[in-house]
Amino acid sequence: MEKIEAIIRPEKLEAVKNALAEAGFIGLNVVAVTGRGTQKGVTHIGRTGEKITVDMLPKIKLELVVKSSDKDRAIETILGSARTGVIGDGKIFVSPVSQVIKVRTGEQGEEAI
Amino acid sequence: MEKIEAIIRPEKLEAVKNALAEAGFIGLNVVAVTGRGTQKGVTHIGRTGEKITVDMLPKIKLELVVKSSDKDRAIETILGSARTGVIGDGKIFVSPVSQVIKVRTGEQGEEAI
Amino acid sequence: MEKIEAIIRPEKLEAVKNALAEAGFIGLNVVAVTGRGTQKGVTHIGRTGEKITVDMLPKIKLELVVKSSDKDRAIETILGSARTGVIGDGKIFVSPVSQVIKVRTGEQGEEAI
Amino acid sequence: MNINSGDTAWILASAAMVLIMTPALGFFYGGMVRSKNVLGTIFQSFIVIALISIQWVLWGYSLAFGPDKWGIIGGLEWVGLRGVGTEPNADYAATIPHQAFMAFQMMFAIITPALITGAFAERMKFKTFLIFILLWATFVYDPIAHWVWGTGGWLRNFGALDFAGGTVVHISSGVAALVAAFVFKKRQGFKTEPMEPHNIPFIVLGAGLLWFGWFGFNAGSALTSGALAAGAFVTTNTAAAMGALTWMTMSWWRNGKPSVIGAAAGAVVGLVAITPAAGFVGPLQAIFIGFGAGVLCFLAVQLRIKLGWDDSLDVWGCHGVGGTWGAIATGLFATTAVNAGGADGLFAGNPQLLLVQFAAVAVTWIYSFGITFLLLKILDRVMGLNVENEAEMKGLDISQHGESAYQY
Amino acid sequence: MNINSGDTAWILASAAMVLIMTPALGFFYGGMVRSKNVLGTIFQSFIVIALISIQWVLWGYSLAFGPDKWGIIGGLEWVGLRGVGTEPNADYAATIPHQAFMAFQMMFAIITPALITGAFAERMKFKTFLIFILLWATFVYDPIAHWVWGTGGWLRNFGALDFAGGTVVHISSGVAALVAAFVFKKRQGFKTEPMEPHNIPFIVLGAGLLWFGWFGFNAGSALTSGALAAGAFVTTNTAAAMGALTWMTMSWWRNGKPSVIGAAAGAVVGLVAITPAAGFVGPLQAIFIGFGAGVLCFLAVQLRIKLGWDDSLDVWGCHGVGGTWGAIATGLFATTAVNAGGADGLFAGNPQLLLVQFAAVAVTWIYSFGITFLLLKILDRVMGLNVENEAEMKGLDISQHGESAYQY
Amino acid sequence: MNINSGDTAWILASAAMVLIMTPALGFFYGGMVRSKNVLGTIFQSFIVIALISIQWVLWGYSLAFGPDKWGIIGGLEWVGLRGVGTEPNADYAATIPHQAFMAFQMMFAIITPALITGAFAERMKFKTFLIFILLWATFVYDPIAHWVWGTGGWLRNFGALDFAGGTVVHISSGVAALVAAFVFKKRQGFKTEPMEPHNIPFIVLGAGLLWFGWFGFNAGSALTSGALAAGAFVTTNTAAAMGALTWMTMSWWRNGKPSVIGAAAGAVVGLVAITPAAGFVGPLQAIFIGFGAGVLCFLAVQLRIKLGWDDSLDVWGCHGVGGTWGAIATGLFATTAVNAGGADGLFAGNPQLLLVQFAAVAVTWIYSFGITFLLLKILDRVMGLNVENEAEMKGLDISQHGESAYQY
Ligand SMILES: Nc1ncnc2c1ncn2[C@@H]1O[C@H](COP(=O)(O)OP(=O)(O)O)[C@@H](O)[C@H]1O
Ligand SMILES: Nc1ncnc2c1ncn2[C@@H]1O[C@H](COP(=O)(O)OP(=O)(O)O)[C@@H](O)[C@H]1O
Ligand SMILES: Nc1ncnc2c1ncn2[C@@H]1O[C@H](COP(=O)(O)OP(=O)(O)O)[C@@H](O)[C@H]1O
Repeated sequence: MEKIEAIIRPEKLEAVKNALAEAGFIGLNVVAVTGRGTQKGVTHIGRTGEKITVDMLPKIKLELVVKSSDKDRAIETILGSARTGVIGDGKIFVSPVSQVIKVRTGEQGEEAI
Repeated sequence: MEKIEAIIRPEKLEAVKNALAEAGFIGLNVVAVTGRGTQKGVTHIGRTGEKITVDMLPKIKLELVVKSSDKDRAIETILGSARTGVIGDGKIFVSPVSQVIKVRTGEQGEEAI
Repeated sequence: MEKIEAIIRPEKLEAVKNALAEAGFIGLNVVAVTGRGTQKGVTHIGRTGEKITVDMLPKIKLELVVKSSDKDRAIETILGSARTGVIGDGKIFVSPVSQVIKVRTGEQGEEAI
Repeated sequence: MNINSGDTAWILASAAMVLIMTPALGFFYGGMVRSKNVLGTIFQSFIVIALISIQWVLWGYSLAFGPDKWGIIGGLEWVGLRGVGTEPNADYAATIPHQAFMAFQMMFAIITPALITGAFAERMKFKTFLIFILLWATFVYDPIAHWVWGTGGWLRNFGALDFAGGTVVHISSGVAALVAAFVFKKRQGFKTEPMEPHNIPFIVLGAGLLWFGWFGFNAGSALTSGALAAGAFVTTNTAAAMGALTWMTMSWWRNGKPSVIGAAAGAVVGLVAITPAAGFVGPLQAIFIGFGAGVLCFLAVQLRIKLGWDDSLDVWGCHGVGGTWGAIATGLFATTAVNAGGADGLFAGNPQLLLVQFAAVAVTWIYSFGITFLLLKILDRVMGLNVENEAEMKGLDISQHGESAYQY
Repeated sequence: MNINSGDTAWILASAAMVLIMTPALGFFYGGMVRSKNVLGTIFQSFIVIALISIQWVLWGYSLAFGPDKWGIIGGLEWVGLRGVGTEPNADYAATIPHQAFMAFQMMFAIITPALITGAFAERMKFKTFLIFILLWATFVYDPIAHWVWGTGGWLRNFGALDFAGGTVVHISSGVAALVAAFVFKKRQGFKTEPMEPHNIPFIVLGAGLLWFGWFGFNAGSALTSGALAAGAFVTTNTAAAMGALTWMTMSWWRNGKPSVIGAAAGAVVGLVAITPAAGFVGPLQAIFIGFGAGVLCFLAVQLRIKLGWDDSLDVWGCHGVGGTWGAIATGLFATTAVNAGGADGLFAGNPQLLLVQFAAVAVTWIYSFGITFLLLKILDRVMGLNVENEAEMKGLDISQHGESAYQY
Repeated sequence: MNINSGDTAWILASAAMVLIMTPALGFFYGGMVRSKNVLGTIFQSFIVIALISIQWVLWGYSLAFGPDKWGIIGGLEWVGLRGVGTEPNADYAATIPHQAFMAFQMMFAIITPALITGAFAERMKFKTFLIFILLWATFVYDPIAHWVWGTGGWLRNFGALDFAGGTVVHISSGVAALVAAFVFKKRQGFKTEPMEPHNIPFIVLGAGLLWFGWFGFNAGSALTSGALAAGAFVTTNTAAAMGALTWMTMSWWRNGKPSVIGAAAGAVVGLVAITPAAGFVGPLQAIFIGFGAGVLCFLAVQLRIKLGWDDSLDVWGCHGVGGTWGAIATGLFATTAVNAGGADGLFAGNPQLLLVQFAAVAVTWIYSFGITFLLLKILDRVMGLNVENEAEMKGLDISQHGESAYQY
């Protein structure tokens, strides 16, 4: 099983979530993060007028664990719905998961996803 | 060493934390996430009366890194304290960790946990 | 490729972020977490006077994915800028990442980091 | 009878100031609850304004201040404000339009039931709540207001002093809160889970606006704009200040740190305690009354916790105990040197008044306790008081109103 | 002419109370927008206070209340407040300093354009906004105020009744809001993305302070402190209460839960509707007016959504429709039994007044619609109305002001 | 002497309005600090209300307004308000109860030390704070108030004009703030870490309520309800408006965007600057005074930063500089055409007054600077001013009060 972590634009969350649901990926988690990348940040003006460049931008991290066989389809789905083509679109990271357990039933493995 | 990520109900956080502490697992992190699963969401009523079904519910993600030999005990502890038997109890994901370092001392490996 | 997760003190975030940038590590994510460790918590006084010991303290989790060859340098950079020597300095966890994709371009692998 | 423009200006301004106290109370209470219940809590105050405004116009004012029947209730002659015009009514206030007096009194009728909402915060069914408030206003507030303030009211004739509502407002609601603490199911997790205030700045905002509005409450109760109003203004402020300092000090001594919430609560209990006495005592007595309120109410809250009562936001400890102390302190400190229209208390050589005050307190306690108990028990049977467990867990905001207070 | 100290006290207090309504409106609106736009929204109210305060002193007051020219506009004789001193002006208010009357009227001139800001919330360019407000105040508000309230104003001479601004304040701004909904580009994601209120307690705070301030608005419009003020105070409160209960009930019946935002909005529309009638009707009529406002405005909002107009915060549905209903209700319910200086309406046997009110409403609709349309179209061409897409996405707070409301 | 009900109504309402300014200040300041210090900041304002209310009743009022001793201080004859009854005191206000005057003045005595709290925000030990405020009120505020306003006070006899507290309130506190910036250790991370406001809506809320309350402050200082009050009302509003527009424009020009915080601060400095002049000038002069305040205070803040002083929330730049400008502007613009009881300034042909005003400003600067310096140095030695580093890092809320403002 694989964990897919996708860093996306906050404004794309609805689209990605819906696309994933259509593709059959219901289970997922969302975390609000702030991220730094090639995209430049936002400039705030401080109380006393100084410019404060915030190099971090609000992003959404989507986490979902999928069967290894579903991995590529899930990635395709995310890419298809999250891309705008402008800097700041984000990244997808995939890493192995050795065990999955459903708390309610204690089921393990792919059943539990 | 293994990383255990447990998605649990927010109202179970105290119980799980205490159970883990009793079982000797002190170190851990908590992140507020919102999650989607088989559990259906909450219905909000918008300002102008439209129903807004929020398919995401607030959940807690607990992260702890443990020695591989402690893994099963930690999982048991979480299962024992987080389960209600009702849909929405959450998931546990286990994944490998290759290296752990304690920032304060620079210690590495199982010592550092 | 490796994922480095560093739990650090919130007040060290600026320093660590800047040190990483200087060392060439621009891309990263930041999540606000609360953590428990050997450090004792804060005591609140409740509305009606009861003492509430909060065993969780606010921490920052920094996540960055780096080329395997850069891993040690990144860890050194974090250790160098996050350490205070006092309990509560945090931990660094390293885990394997099997795949990285840049959403904007679809590039894969080390290119995509 | 001539309308005096200065008196009218002061009473209208006072009525507006008392109106703002009820939303202020909503924030005072709303800051104290968990964030999932903040709307439910603020709204219980807000909607009471609407509900009682209509009740008062339709029948409440008539029951409370209408032509007396046997000393215990006003008649229905003034239902729908029939005959309540802009000519002054000399029985109540000879220099202002009758409707100005009515409106000023309305604000008291509004805030009193709103005070109770702190007792069952975070758990009451909204539908039952609406009915309860209507019944309580009609069967508890209106009669007591009549007894104490209505022309011909028996406690008034009996000689009980209550300048701005120690018995009518604070004891009646504080005791009702105690009953609620007994009759309602406790909140899930009471005494085992932390239920800390989610927004303390809101508590301070509420306290600040309450302090502001209380000048209308107490100094407005002079019903004229002159010496009496000025005196009541000063005692009000002084007792509030002393209450805040006292509670802050108590919390410092007991818990090691001076509490912000404590000081806010202390100001409120100082205001509560001075309410019945405001126009009958001087500033130095007010210091003592504020001090007593700070000490007694602080201890009452501790006691309440020890006894395990779930009076969610300590309405009894603040209003019940503070109002009782204030009514008795009026019997101790009142002096005709301050207000010739009042009476002398114990320290001015008249122990009689103290007894009268005790009696008035006792009567208010018993009546409010009994009727509130009855009303709540009946409503529990008929409609249910507590929300379902699931709804309580989700919070009142979503479960009762379908709304969520904050989206960041 | 003698200054009456009581009348002056009431008008000054009222002016201060009306002033606080504009920041209150900022919170009422600011709570309704998404958190990235809260500063932009609150600020549009706040800065209007500053802008119009200066405009009014320099030329606005003169245009609205200065010596009449042909019934349609005040002359420039009072520019810079020349000749507007502290002596009473008997044409407007014989017992208070002329400057007190001017200041009281200023607060109306301030809040009216601020009301419109809800219509284009979350998307207007700040620079264009400033110009728009100045032009609108000068070319829409000042003339209409002159017609209805100025000595010699043609609608006033025509016999139209508007106690505290149903046409002048609410219809003029509500209709301007409708025009804005037509002329502005819709917000990105309108009808497809949720755009829910980010802080409902702020909405209630705003509504509470608006209710408080409205006593100054309506009861202050008596311009004396006596019977008329007291009567207006009571009708104001009653209509607000009934509006809140009605909208809450409508939302309960339609959506299954009693809405907190709905009750807050309901109070506001009750206040809007009673505004033109406050000094001409009694409390029971006020109940009916508040009820009508709750029903009609609730339905207007539903209609607006169905028609897909992006009036961001429903200014038209609340102020346009509520003000129209109030003006017409004045024609129905007004009675000289309440106010000998007013007129009898339909139910007091005078259908004539109703026609006059209809005419006044129609004229205000047409004039505000036309001029607002012109102004917005020109400004759109010259400076642009909507912020860029990117700026809208980031939110007004950062894009227009470089500030971010919350840092936790 | 007869009490005038209208005058009394206005002064009581004004006193209540000034009271609300101090919690408002708490929000204005509290919004500007980081979220870990919001309670500590709001509370420093809130508890000052309590502390000074008691100090004023016990000895403060007597020192400030009691029977004069050698022109420099009031005697102890009025300690505990002995002899301060409800009969008017013609020396101060012949038509209102003496206690009403006392209460109105109390509100000034409260807000003045509260203003200073912005200077050492985010770092002062609470215990030392309480002592400091008591000492400062007694040794700085009370004497200066006596000099300027007390019967027989030497600055008053000297001919200095200060309508509502330019020297007494704003210079005294603004200069004390400067001293604090020098004596306190700087905040950790000052100039290296961002310390941005955590809740800008709170800043606007505070500014809105301050604006509202300032009508009581300035127009109430007429001590009667008539021409003078109306005039002061208008100048107050006008200067506030112009201050807001000016600061907003300055920030726009310097930083590329119109700042919301800037407009809020601008309104406040406009109010500060008009305070001494409010009853002596007309509306057009008020525009100029507000404009000057906006420009000068904006520049003062820039200067303060360049010089690296840690006046946390710019109390000196706003109140010290604004108050100084206002006092001098009074010497420029005052005219007996507006207020026969005042004096003519430079532009009315009397350069003398300007010199007097300069002298009064200098005296106030020197006295406040010197005594505040002494007090702070002694307290630093005896109790310590700054909290420990660790406590500062955790924030005042937890370290000083054991409470945490928000739980979501
Ligand atoms: N090496 C990395 N490790 C973790 N997160 C990263 C990394 N690089 C980028 N990110 C995340 O991806 C987001 C978008 O990256 P950015 O470089 O701005 O856009 P793009 O991928 O389109 O060039 C960043 O804000 C950050 O949250
Ligand atoms: N495939 C998944 N990947 C990541 N998180 C998941 C996944 N499936 C479920 N979750 C998380 O677990 C929570 C509970 O899952 P749910 O299906 O509602 O309950 P249950 O496990 O009792 O059937 C979800 O809200 C979500 O946070
Ligand atoms: N086993 C663990 N798994 C996950 N996070 C941990 C673990 N141990 C510690 N942490 C995180 O590291 C933080 C610092 O740890 P702590 O033990 O207090 O300090 P130190 O490492 O200096 O002894 C904790 O607050 C927690 O967030």
